[in-house]
Order: sequence, then C-alpha cells, then structure tokens
Amino acid sequence: MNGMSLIVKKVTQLMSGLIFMYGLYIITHGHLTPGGGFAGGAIVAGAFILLILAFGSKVISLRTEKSQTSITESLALLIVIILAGAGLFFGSYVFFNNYLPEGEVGELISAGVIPLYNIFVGMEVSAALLTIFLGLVIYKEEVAS
Amino acid sequence: MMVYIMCFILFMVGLYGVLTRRNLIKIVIGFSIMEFSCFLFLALIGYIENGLAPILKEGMKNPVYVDPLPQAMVLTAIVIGLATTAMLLAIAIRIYKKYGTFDIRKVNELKG
Amino acid sequence: MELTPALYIIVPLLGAFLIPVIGHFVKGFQKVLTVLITLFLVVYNIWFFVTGFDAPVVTKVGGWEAVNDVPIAIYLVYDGLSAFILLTICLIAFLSAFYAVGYIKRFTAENNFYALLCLMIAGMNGVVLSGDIFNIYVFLEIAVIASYALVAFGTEKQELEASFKYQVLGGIASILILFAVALLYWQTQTLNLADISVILQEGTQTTALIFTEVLLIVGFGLKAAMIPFHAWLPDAHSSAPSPISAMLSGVLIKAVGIYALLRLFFNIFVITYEVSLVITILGALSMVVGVLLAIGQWDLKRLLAYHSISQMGYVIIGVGIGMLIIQRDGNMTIAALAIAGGLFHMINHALFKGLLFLDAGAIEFMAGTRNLRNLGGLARYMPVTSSTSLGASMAISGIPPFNGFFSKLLIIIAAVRGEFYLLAALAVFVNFVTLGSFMKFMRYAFYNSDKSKAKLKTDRLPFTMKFSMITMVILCVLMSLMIIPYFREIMLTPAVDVLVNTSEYATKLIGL
Amino acid sequence: MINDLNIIVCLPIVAGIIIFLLPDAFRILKGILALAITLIFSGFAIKIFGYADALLPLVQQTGETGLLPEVTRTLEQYTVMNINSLTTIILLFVAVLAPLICLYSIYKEKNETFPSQFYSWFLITLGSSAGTVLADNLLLFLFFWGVLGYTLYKLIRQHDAQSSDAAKKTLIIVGSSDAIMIIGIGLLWNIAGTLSISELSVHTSSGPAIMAFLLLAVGSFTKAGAFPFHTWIPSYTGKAHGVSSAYMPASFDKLIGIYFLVVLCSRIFVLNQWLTLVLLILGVATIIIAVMMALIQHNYKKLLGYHAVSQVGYMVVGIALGTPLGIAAGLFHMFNNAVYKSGLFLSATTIERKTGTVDLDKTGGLASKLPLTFITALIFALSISGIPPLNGFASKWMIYQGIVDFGQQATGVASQLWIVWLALAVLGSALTLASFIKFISGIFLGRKKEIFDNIKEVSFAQWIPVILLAVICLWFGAFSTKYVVKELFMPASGSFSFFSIWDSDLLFWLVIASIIAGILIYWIGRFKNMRRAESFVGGEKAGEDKEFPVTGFYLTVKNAPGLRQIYDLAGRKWFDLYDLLKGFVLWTNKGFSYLHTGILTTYTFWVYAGFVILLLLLIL
Repeated sequence: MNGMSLIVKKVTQLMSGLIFMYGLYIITHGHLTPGGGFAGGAIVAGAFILLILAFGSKVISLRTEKSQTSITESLALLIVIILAGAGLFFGSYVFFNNYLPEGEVGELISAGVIPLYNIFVGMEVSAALLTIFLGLVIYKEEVAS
Repeated sequence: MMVYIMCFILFMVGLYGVLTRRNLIKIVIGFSIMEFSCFLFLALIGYIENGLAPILKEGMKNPVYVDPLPQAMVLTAIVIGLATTAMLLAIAIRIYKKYGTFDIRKVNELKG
Repeated sequence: MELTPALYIIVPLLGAFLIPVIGHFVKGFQKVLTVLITLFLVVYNIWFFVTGFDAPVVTKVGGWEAVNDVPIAIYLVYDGLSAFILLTICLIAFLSAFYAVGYIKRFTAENNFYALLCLMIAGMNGVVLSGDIFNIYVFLEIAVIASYALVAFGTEKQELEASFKYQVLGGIASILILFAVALLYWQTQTLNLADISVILQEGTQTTALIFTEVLLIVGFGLKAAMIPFHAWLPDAHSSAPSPISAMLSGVLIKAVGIYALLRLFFNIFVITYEVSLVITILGALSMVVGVLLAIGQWDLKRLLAYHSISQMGYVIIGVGIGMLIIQRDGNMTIAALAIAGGLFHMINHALFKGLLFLDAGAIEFMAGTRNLRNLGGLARYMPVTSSTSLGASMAISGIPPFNGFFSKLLIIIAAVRGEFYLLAALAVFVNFVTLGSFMKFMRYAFYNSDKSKAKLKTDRLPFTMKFSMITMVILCVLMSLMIIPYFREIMLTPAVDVLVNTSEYATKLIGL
Repeated sequence: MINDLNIIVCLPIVAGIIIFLLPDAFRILKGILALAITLIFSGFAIKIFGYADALLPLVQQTGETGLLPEVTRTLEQYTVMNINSLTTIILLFVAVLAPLICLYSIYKEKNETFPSQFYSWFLITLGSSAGTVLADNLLLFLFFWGVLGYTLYKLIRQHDAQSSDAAKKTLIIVGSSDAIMIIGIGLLWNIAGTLSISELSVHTSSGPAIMAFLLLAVGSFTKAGAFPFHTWIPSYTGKAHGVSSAYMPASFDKLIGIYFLVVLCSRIFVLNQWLTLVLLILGVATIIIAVMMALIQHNYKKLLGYHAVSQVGYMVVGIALGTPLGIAAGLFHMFNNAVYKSGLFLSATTIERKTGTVDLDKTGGLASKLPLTFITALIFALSISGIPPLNGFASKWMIYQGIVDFGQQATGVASQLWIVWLALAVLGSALTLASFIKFISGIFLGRKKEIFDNIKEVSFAQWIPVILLAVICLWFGAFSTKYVVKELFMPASGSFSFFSIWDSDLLFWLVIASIIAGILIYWIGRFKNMRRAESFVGGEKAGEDKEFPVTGFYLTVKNAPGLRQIYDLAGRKWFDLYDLLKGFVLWTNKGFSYLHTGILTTYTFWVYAGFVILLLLLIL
C-alpha cells in the first residue's frame, strides 16, 4: 500500500497527535471520568492506525513492528497481573487488593492502584488493537502477493 | 418494549446472515450482528427511566443512576467479541489464501 | 502465606505473558517455564488434597466484603467439585505440556504455542473456580479463544477450516450463554452464583427462567459437544496438534461444558423433572450417536474425537440419572452412586482420551499419517506407543483392570438400581461398539500385516513424549484404586457431596 | 500378613508383572521362573483343597500397623474369598493343567514366534483364574473375569491380517459379554440386596430375576463358548499359537465359564422349568451345530476349536438338568474336556511345528515318525469321541444317565422331552467320532509324504506333559465310578447314586484285556504265511501316485441337500451374532456419516434446530 493523497497525509499528521493526546487523557483520568484503560487504549491505537492507513504499510517494516506490539502487549498485561498479584503480599492478602493509599476523591493521584491499572490496560489495549490491525494487514499483503 | 423487539430483530438478522450467506466474511458479519444484539440487550437491562450516568459528583442528593454493572459487562463482552471477530477474520483470510475461495460450501474437506 | 485458589489463575496467566516477553530473547525458556508452571499447579493441587482443605475456600477478589449479605466482590470458590476438576485439568495440562516439548518442534512459533497453552489453562481454571456467572463466561471465552487459535496452529487447509467452524459454532454458543447471563441478571439483579441460587430457590418457575435454562443447556451443551450441537468437535479435535487435542478432548469440554452444566443445574437452579430428563436424553443421544459415528472413521484422530462425544454421553447420563433420582426424592445413595460414576468417568476419560490423543500424535510423528488404512504392524517399531494405546483402549472400552471399567460399572449399576433399564442397556450397547472401534484401532494401527516399515519418518520418539505416555497409562491403572472406599473419600466423595446436597452450595457461601 | 490365598491369587499376578520387565530375550529363564511359580501355585492349591468350607478375606488387616490400615480394613470386606468344595475342586484342576502346559511351552523352535511376553500373561491368567473361582463378591468376580478376557487377547500373536482379526473378534465378543453381565449384577443387587455369592439364593419367578439369570448366563456361555456366543473360539484357535489355545479357550475358559454356570444354576438362582428348557435347547444346539461345523473343516486347529465348542454343549446339558448327578456329570465332563482338549491342542502344536502346516490336506502318514504323539493323540481323540474305557466315555455316560434320571423323576416340559435330549447328545457323540477319524487319519495315517521324511519325535519337555495328560485320561476313565466321581465331584454337587449297573474299572480291565488279546492274536497271526495283495480302490489298483485326501470323504456331508444351503449361509456369516451386529452398526454409521456434510451452514442449522426443539419441549 502506497498511502493516500497529500492532503490526507498532512491532516493525519496534525490529527494523530491530538488523538493520541486525547487517548492519554482518557486513560489517565479513568478513575475520575467515564472512559478508562479500554476506551483510551482504543483511541491511542486509532491514532497509530490512522497514520498507517494514511501513509501506507510500506512506510514501516511491518514484521518487526508486529512482534514488538505483541511484546508490548504482553509486558503491559504482565504488569497488570503483577500489580494484582502483589495484593497477595500486602495488606489483607487478597487478589486485586487496593493496597496503595487512596488519597482524596477527585484528585488526579488518588484511588490507589486503579490509575495504574488503567494506564497498563490502556497500553495493552492499544498494543493489542494495533497487533490485530497489523496482523490483518500483513495477511492481506501475503494473500495479495 | 419496542427496543427489546428491535434487539430481537437484530438477532434474527444476524442469524439470517449466518444461516444463509455463503461468503465467509458475510458469515462473520452476521455473527457480529448477533453478538451486538446481545450486547444491546445487556445494556438495556441496566437502563432505568430517566436514570443518570453512574458518576459520583458533588452536590447530588438521592440520584437515580442506571445500573452500572451491565455496562461493565457489555464493555468486557465487547472486548471478547473483538477478539473473536479478529480471530475469525484472520482465519477467514488464511482460508482464502489456502482454498482460493470465500465460499463456505467449498470449504468442506473435513466431513463424515 | 495461606493457600489461596487465586494462584490457579495467576500463575498460568503470568506464564502466558512472560513467555512472549522473555521467550523472545531466551531460547528454550518457553518450554521450561510451561512445564514448571504446570508441574507447580499439579503439586499445588496435591498439596491441597494432602493438607485436607476445609471446603469451601472462598477468595473475594479485591477484598470486598458482603454488604447486607449481598456479595459484591467476585468470588473464587474452591470446593470439592472444583478441586476434583482442577486436579484433572492440571494433571492433563502438565503431561500434555511435557509431551509437547518433544512433539512441537516441527512447528514454528513455539512461543505462541506455549503462551496460548498457558492462557487456556488459566481460562479453564478460572471457569472452575469462578463463583460468579459473568466471570464463568469471561474465563470460558479466554479458554476457548486460546483453543480456537491452537486448533488453527498448523495453518494448513484442514486446521483453518476446522478452526473457522469451531469459532462460528463456539461463538454462537458464547452468544447464547451471554444472553442467558443477561436474562439471569435481569431476573435476579445479581451475578453471584450463591446469591442467584438463594433467589431462585425461593421463586417460582417462570417461563423466562425456563428460557434461560434452555439457553444455558444449548450454550454449554455446545461447548460439551452434546448431540446435536457436536458438529465442531470432530473437526477441531482432530486438526489440532496432538497435545492440544489431548487438552481439548481431555479437559476443555469438561471444564467449560460439563462442569458449568453441573454447577448451574445442580447448585443454582431448582432441579426440575423436565430439565433433568432433557439433559439425560441429550446424554443418551450423544452416547449412542457419537459411537455410531466413530466406528466407521478411518482417520485416527477423528475416530478418537467422536468417541469423546460418546464418552461425554456416559458422564452426562451418569449425572442425569443422579438428577432424576434427586428430583424424584428417591434413594440418595443411588443418586450419589450415579453422580460418582459420572464424575469418576470424567477424570478417567481425561486420562485415557488424553493418552489416546498423545498416542495418535506419536503415530503421526513417526509414520507421518493418521489414516488407519495406511498403517499397520506398528507394534514392532513403537512398543511404548502400542502398549500404552492398548492400555488406553482397554480403559475406554471398560476392560478391567483399567479405570474405565470401574466408572462404567458404577454408571450402569446405578442405572439399573435406579430402574433406568433402557439407559443401562444403551450404555452396554455403546460399550460393545466402543470396544469394537478400539479393537479396530489397535488392529489396523499396531497389528495386522506390516505396512509401515518403509514409511517411518524417524526411528525413535523423544523422551518427553514417551514419559508422558507411560505416566498416563500408569495413572490409568492407578486410578482404578479410586474405587476403594478410602481413596474415594479423599477425592470423589467431596465432589459428589457438592452435587448431591444441591442447596448447600448457596447456604455455605452466603455466610462466608 | 501373607496367607495362602495371597499366594494363590496375588503371587502369579505380581510375578507376571515382574517378569514383564524382563526382555523377551531371556525367554528360557522366564519360562523356568513361570514354571516354578506355577508349581508353587499348584502346591498351595492342593493345600487349599484340604481346607474346610470357609469365607476368608484376601487382604487381611492385622493390627494397626502395615501400609495404610484404613485401606486394608475397607478392602477386607470386599475381597472375601469363598472356599468350598466346588471352588477348591476347580482350583485343583487349574493347578493340574497349568504346570503341564507351562512345561510344554518352554521349548521353542528357532523361527517360531510366541506371543510377546507370553509368560507374563500366562501367570496373570493363572492368578486371575484363581481369583475368579474364589471370589465371593460378584463385583470382584467380574473384575477378575474381565482381566481374563484381556489376557486372552494378549495371548494371541497378531502379526498378520487374519490373526489380528481373530484377536479383535475374540475380545469384542468376550468383552461385550462382561458388559452385559454388569446389568445382570445390578438386577441381582436390586432383587437380593447383596452381591455375595454365598448369601444369594434367588427364585427365578419374577421378570427381573429371569432377566438377571439370562444376562449372567450370557457371560458364562461366552466364556465357555456355547451357542450362540461361541463364534470366537474357532477363529481364535484357528490362528492362535497352539499353546495359547490349549491354555485359554480349551481348558481355563471352560473351567471358569462352566464353574460360573454351576454357581448360577445351583447356588445363586433356583431355576424354573422354562429356564431349564432354554438351557437344554442351547446345550444340544451347541453340541450339534458345532460338531456339524467341525465336520467340514480343513484346518485341524479350527476343527479342534469347533469341538471345544461342541463339548461345552454336554456340560451345559448336564448342569441344566439341575440334579446332583447332572451337575457332577457336567463338572466331570468339564475337567475331562479340559484334559483331552488341551492334550489335543498340544499335539496339534507339535504337528504344526513339525510340518509347518495346519491343513489336513497337506499332512498324512506321520504315525511312524511321531509314535508318541500318535498314541497320545489317539487316546485324546478316542476320549473326546466317548469311546470306553476312557474318561470322555465315563462323563458322557454319566450325562446320559443324568438325562434318563431327569426324565424319570422331574416334571415339566423339559423332562418330558428327555428322549430328545438323549438322542441328540448321542448323535453329537457319533458325529464327534466321525470328525475325529478325519483328524487322526488325516494327520497320522494314510500315505506318508516325502517332505516329512526327516521328521523326528519331539524332545522330552514336550512329550512329558502330553503323556501325563493321556495318563490322566486313562486313569479318570478307569476309576471314574469308584474313586474319581465319589471323592472329587460328589462333595461339590451333592450326593447321588448311579442307577444303572456300571463299573468303570471292570470295564477298563476288560477293554485292556481285549486289546492285549487282539495284539496277541495279531502276533500269532504274523508267524503264518499270508497272501499279500496290492490294495485297490473302487476296483482299480491304487497306484503310488494316487492320493485320497481324507477331507474328501466329508464332501458328502457338505454337499448333502439341505445341509449345503445351511453351510453356504454359515460361510457367509449369517449365523454369527458378531457379524450380524457388526453389519448393523456399520450400516447406521454410514447413515450418520452421510449427514455430516462438512458444510458449516448445516451444522449451524442443527444447533438452532436443537435449540428450538428444546424450547418447544420445555416451555410448551
């Protein structure tokens, strides 16, 4: 795929950064407003997907990219599991325990481990969606060739 | 009530797609429609007339919230649905590569 | 740190996500880690049995306590039935993973294989431990999506086709289950199984409830491959790599199908005559039609796959008879006998069918084909495989001293004692045909005149494959000891008690 | 603590498992070990024969020590062994036959192939047989009984298409009968509330009781090989190694199958007259059908197999009579049959080893080369044909007596038809003789073929067992009335008196005297000159090149009008339950397979159709 027209490319360049930032906002404010890791992660992934669609798959070497997203995804999930499992060692020894100090309601840094979960879930979701997208693109290229 | 009937019709549309289409991709689409009718139903059962979004804000007294649990369930189910659909599409593309067709009737090496 | 059931889920999940990260850089890491994880699970399981758990052990995820006796946390419930099925899962998982170390070399992308295997184990353990109907659905999906990918792992024509069919049919089942979950939530306003149970025991049998039950029977029945919802099974189980076939046939259909049915229809819903009759009829149908489909197959793994349907039928009629007797308020000892037979057959089937699939894998590994018409005389070249297959064949056909004999004995005797003569006669008839088809397998694969010498790919099997096969055949014989009252009381009786005392599940949990 | 029963039941099994670990290369060593263990077994079997009637547990809990006292305590209730006059006598027979067959099996030709791990399976069979006979609980009984089916399967070597087919058929039939028995046991449990043989006594008056009897009898019929579940025996013996045939189908399976039939008829159930009638019909049907099939065989191992079936008919008839005389006759015939039939199979093995063929058309004239084998085989053949003074005659005569006796004292349809049973039994005996003439003359008599010139008599390890078996035949024939029946069988069956004047040892000496007189006359006759002429057949001189295969004489039977069609159908497997059922199952399989088209849409449709049907069923 060679990418789309110049207008699309330029607009995408401008927009994707904004979309990315918006995604990050949704993720980090997950414990305060609607949204959270999943929604934000999807938006972040959307930013990347937009770029790839606009500039074409040849811009990036796809195969390595795919495996790296896969690793990122696994890493994020690993951290989530470790965060959850750490609850077994702190406080009341239960799975998914909220062992960090909870802070004040409404503050950005509050609600214990939940923002952390949000961040890593967002990472995982964005990486996963990207993996799926790239996977399908690669298959399509393989089939076409 | 109307919404529930719509939900049921959506399910039937998806079922029709799965049962009658021959194209693998169309089957996947029909399947997704069925799935989403189910999500719709899930979202509907938590709905309360004139309910508010279940977010805690200052200065609210005895608010009527919609049930947040089905929403959480729908979100989880959508993620799962996403995974299933992605898998299905990936397999469908690979089938096309191997069999050279999207026709479900020709993809029947395993039988008996 | 005290024993917590949560480790059954955390550890394989950790493994599943560690493997892509570290396995990418360190060669051989994935194999060692998977084997260690599964071995840990087996040891952990045995530890639970040895220390004598005070069932049920309940973990409230997140540490949320119940408010006004309404549980709000997600419960992980470890009771007799869960323990029994967890042992099956972990045992077969360990042996399959160890077998895979030698077997899976011929595939690329070993990392993905082991990661998916761990994910599948985590999913199944989650289903078995979950005390919350929506989490049953979630973990079920984790397990089956991993299995969809594993079925297609070979990415050849047949594997892909099988995986597609499996996904569409399995997906339909998932939708129906989700729908049923939604309906249950609508009616009871809770997702906790114990809570639902309490509400349903008090309420009346409404049409919506029956509709929910039908949805659940169809959904989980499809996962358990009851006829007529079985069509995906022979394709999927015969196309997957052999260790995965062993997992799918050995434990997946039990953990996500039969277990869920048992838990829901014994402990949650009020047992009604109609539902128990329908389940028993479906079981009998699976038993008979499955075996009649199996005997004509020439593809070895397809033959085994159809037998899974038939043997699941045995399990289902065993518990179905139990349900009918409980519903009739008849003799509880006979009900317990029937259910014990069903559950015993379940673990036995996991062992011998797992072993048979591993043997089929060994045959494919050496001879390069699964078609019985092209095999013959293999006993000379593969003594381990032939003797373990013979053991497993005898076990599945109910010939003593192997375990299958005792479980079938229990089921048939319970059927006769409960005066279900037709079911007993069908079970015996199915036993003939099972014996016949496994004699066919033994004859055409291992005996007969020698046809395979020229075609052998290698002359020896890797050690790990042999080890798993031999361990399993020894377990097939040792499992017969479960019939002795002392051992029965350690493992089987707690599981049976959970099912026989239908309402105790809720009363025990609500207080905790 | 180890008691005598442990040695009887567990020692052979454990030894079998240990021997399994030795490779097949140490065959002789394994053979000698097995023989030693078999002899120990025999010693203890004789010791147990002296025991008083008792119920002893196999696993005994002694104090609080030992491995898992809980386990042994619970096992104690389930592993009760029943020692009484019937079980000990069967055990004694097992102990007599096993060492002889084991001794015979040690010798092996260079390129001869035994079943792999032969001695392991041999010993496991031995222990399980003892367990089967002694077990008091029916479930324990069924366990050992099933193991015997498994070892039977392992004792045939399946290196070619036909023998693997025979093995498959054998295990399918035998294994299926075990499954059928489970239902019978369940019914019995419902009726009587116990599964202990020593406590059971059920009147066959109700439907379930009759059903239970019939289902359990299926197991016994299959094991012993009676019509209509006999078809595995000829297939098995036709292909298996002769020693395996001598061991399992010819002797052990008979001992155990008939033992169980006796237990069923005289201990567990009290038969009504209709069941007696059914058993008698099946008994005589077995006699006649199997012997008719034996008449047309060319493979002598298969011929022996059909006779192994035919003789079971006599035992079934004897036991079905239900009188002490009948049961004693049945048991006596069972043991006699085990002796001469295993002798015949061992002889057949010798002949197969020497000639390399099992076809009666290709053998002949071996009497001069194998004199010992000839004489012993002749004794066995005459014995099975019921020629006095051999043991086969003694037991058959007792069965005839039993039938007459039954006709005189009992009432009911079965006893009014006594003359029919008697006539058919005698007819069967005559036909047996007819087919054994074929066996003897086809192998030992007739013109010797040149290829057999180099044959030598077998070594002592092979002729000792055969001769001992022949001696048992003679001895049991000679002392049947005075000693054997009175001492061995009467305790098991209950006392009775012979109602006709018959003294077996007098008869024996008379026959011996007449044979000696005949030999003397022959010797005297040799001194005189006699006219010698060339032999001629049908008015023409029989040249050196002419051959008259003995099987040719039986073509008359095969082509007789009426019989020919029946033989034709039998050849096409019309009368074999196994083949009928197999045809049915494969037919249904085709139908179901046809439905699985491999198209996803069809499968999806099934799912929804099933869903809708369930909805309609449950909601409406």
